[in-house]
Amino acid sequence: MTTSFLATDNWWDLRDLSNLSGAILDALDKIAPQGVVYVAAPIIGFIGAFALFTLLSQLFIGVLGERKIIGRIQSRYGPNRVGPYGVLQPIADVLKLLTKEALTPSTADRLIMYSAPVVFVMPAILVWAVIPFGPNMIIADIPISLVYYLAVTSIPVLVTFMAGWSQDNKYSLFGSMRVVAMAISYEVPLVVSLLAIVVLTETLSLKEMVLWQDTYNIWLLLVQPLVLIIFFICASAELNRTPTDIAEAESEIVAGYLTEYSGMKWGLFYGMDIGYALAASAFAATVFFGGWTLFGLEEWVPPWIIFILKVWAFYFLFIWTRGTLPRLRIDQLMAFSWKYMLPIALVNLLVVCTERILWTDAFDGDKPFVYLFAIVNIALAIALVVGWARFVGYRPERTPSRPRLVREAGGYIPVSSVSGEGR
Amino acid sequence: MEGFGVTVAFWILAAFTLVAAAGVMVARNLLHAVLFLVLTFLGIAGFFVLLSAEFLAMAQVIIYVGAIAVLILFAILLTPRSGRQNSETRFALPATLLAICLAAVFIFVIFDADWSEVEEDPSLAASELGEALVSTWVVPFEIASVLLTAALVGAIMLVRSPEEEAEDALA
Amino acid sequence: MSSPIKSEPFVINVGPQHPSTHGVFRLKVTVDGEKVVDAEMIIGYLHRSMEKLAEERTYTQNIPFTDRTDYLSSMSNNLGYCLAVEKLAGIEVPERGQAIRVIMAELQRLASHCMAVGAFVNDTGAWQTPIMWLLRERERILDLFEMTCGARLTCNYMRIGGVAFDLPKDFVPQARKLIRDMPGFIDEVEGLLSENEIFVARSRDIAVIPPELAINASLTGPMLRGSGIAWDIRKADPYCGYEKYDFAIPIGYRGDAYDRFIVRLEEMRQSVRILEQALDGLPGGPHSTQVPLALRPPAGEAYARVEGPRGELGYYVVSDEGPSPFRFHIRPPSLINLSVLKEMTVGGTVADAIVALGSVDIVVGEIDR
Amino acid sequence: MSIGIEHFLTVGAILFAIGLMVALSKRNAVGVLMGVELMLNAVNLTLLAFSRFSVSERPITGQTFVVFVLTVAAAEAAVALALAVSVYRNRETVDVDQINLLKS
Repeated sequence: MTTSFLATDNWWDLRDLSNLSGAILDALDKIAPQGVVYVAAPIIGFIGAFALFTLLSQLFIGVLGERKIIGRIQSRYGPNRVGPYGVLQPIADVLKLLTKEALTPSTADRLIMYSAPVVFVMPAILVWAVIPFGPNMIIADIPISLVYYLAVTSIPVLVTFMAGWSQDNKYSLFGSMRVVAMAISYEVPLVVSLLAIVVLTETLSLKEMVLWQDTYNIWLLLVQPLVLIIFFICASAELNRTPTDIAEAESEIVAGYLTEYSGMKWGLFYGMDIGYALAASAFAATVFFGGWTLFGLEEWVPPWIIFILKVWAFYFLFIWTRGTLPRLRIDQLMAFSWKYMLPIALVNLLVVCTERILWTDAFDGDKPFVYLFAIVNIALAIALVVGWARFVGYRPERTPSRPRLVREAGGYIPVSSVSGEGR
Repeated sequence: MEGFGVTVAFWILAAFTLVAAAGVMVARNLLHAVLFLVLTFLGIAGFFVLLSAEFLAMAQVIIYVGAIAVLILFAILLTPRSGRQNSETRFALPATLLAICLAAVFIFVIFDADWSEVEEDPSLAASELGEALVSTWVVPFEIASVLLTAALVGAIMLVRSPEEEAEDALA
Repeated sequence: MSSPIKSEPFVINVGPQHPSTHGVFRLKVTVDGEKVVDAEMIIGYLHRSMEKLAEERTYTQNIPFTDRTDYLSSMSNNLGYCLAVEKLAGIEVPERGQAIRVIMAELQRLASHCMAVGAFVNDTGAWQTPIMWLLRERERILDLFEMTCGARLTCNYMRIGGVAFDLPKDFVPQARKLIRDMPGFIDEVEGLLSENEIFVARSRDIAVIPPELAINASLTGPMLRGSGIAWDIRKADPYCGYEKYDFAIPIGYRGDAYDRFIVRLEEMRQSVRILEQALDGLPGGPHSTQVPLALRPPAGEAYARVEGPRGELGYYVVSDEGPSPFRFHIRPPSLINLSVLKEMTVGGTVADAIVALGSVDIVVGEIDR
Repeated sequence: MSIGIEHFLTVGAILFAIGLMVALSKRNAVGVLMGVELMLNAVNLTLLAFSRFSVSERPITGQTFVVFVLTVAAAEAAVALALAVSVYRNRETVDVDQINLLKS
């Protein structure tokens, strides 16, 4: 390992929790029959990654934090009645959902409708297997974890379709048709843009990417700003977060594919939506924000705490856009994916490939060239985004954003007429 | 392949995949059949992992579960409700017989042949696959990309409605 | 080869229970994919027979009914009804009463436009933030109403011959504070939305009403002005001394949903201007003339119209010298503005239909009465 | 008990047979397509089994073939589904028994 990580191998060194789990597993191996360890290891990993981090984050950052922050954005208090500062609100919500009757329409396809929320939970848990919380804190350190992430996060699309179709409700069917069309469109620029990262770092492993960023002392956010933007937009589209939440567009199709769900069946969808958003944040924190490293600070502060804070910070972006932006229409979203993001991602990929070849062949992989590439890529990102927007921008007949003013009541005043007061 | 884990995993996967594949045959509702098909794809991906082709397993999930299954579902939704049952034509019985005969022949051949096996895992990394694709197999690779483009264009041309064609002719 | 078959027509009921119908209104949309091919309005879920009920009550007792037609602009409704009865009975309103009426009507316009803009932006999918901001300011206006007459929504403040009570002592300073903050606040909303690329993409060129259609469908209010027609009852047929105030009529360019949005925002600015002038020139004297409780206007008919927040709000009263109106009719602007909904929605997508509906700014209580 | 190449090939053979059965007997064009997809998957499994177990200089070849099969499967699915939609639009059916314009 190339990192200068200082954690010792002592089980009590909480800077690396894998020491603790390793100690537990070693002890178990001695006393328990053979094979138990194989069962125990994923369970410990699950408890560590999912139960301790994801569930708590989901409840207190995803549910409470999101509602609090959106409350602040909307100049109101968030939940503040249950417990001090409302911290027990998520638990009250869960209790309420559990005691609520889960209605099923009589014409629904019961098997699919009941299994959809359950199947929806599974990928949300599976994603966390490859997220590196620390140098050794990965449940499954597989060499192709980036592809694994993409594969696992493509399953929910199918589940939302199952959910929407099974209810025999027109709103749900509409919602799931939209999800399917949109998710396929957004998968393409997402994969193409992430390919640029893979070309640059020459690895498919998330852990190796963190180590790459640590080696070159720069976050990929700076080397590949365009990819971060595309990733963020595509992730919001696949997660149905607000600028792109056409699948559950409340003002149009009531709740989209969740219309007939109630009680904890709905609660699973809601909770796991947050789980996926957290997973996307974790992925972004790993790939773009240096994962568990923080320029040497990880030697003193437990790296998993740094990582979790980064995840929450990125999750804030999701909350922020949700509280600010209106929703796009489906044809606009599709056009945005195919006409804007895909060409930009392709150009970016081309440039990164060129840089990579130059770097390997002409510059012998020298470290300072990464900084040169960073400058070039930031300039390229700005130029591409601005230039492309100018080139194929959404240009309706541009009328001013202030109305004309007239003094006297009268008939129709054509736009060309100069009688208006105008500003 | 030795080992308790591998053996158990194989039998579980085999049962899972084949039952799901049989589900595609027997499901009465076309949408249920598609969901069984997805389970089959996932089982196959599990086999790929077992055969130490992790990259292809993930590609299988992305392409089959994430794209092809979704595409099939979309096509079903575009056709009417009446076309959503998964019934058989009058060829059902001959087809079944043919399939059973074929499977019997295959299995006989498989167990009769003397396979030369390597025991150690060749453990191929994803980068080796990439290198093979752009060195030895670069011509088929390019042809495949042309095929994909052709399929893309063809699919778009096929589903265009006459109104859209008229609009494009005007434009 | 037979002619190509379209995909199945798909009928979606938007409403009567739907998040964006602003009440119990039903829109039966026939869609082909995402495209709307037909739209049918079904109204009457909130019918309370107000016009008939009013024939059984005295003229003064009818004022609370007018609160409950358009519950988002009760002051304007009060005003329209009182003007009609005053016209019928030939009653003069003192200067102060008229000024207070103008202040209240303009505050009501501000409050109603806050709601209209907020709900419209909510329909485009902004997750509650703009409406929360706008409701915050609306609360302050409603506080002023509560301070004056004790009610926030259904004010029942105007009386035949003036207003029910004089303004409370600290109304004027509070109102001045409000109108001092208001322009900055409108700028804030404008900064959030007017140049927002997504909002513009969602509302520009959506639900366009050409000027001919707007006139032929007898649209009024921001809907008409959004299509570029300079028409405002306050200018065309002044009442309550509106001719004394200096203000302008904002008109749009193309008649799309975005134009209606900017026209509403600009109307809020103009209302602030009128409020400033009205508060500065608030005359003394009585706030109301004495009118007999059992008013029996001479036989005849009267139609009075005011520029409500949604358009021309007309009240038609016929008297047969009895203590209650012989015939009582309301011209609700929402209903008539809604009549072009089909023209606005057909050809667009479902999402556009919702935006079109939001840009009409309907109040179902007024449509069904 | 050890798992050898026979086991994987057997699973592949049975899967192929089921796929063939589905493809030959289904009335719905989309059902036929699903059968073809099953067969392609069976072939993929077989190819990978050979790639893993055979004695070869270049074991990667099997994986390469799988990549091509995946590509062809994607292209085939796109075109076949477009055909199904197009046939439905023109003939109002996706029943393969009734798509018989060429029959005299």
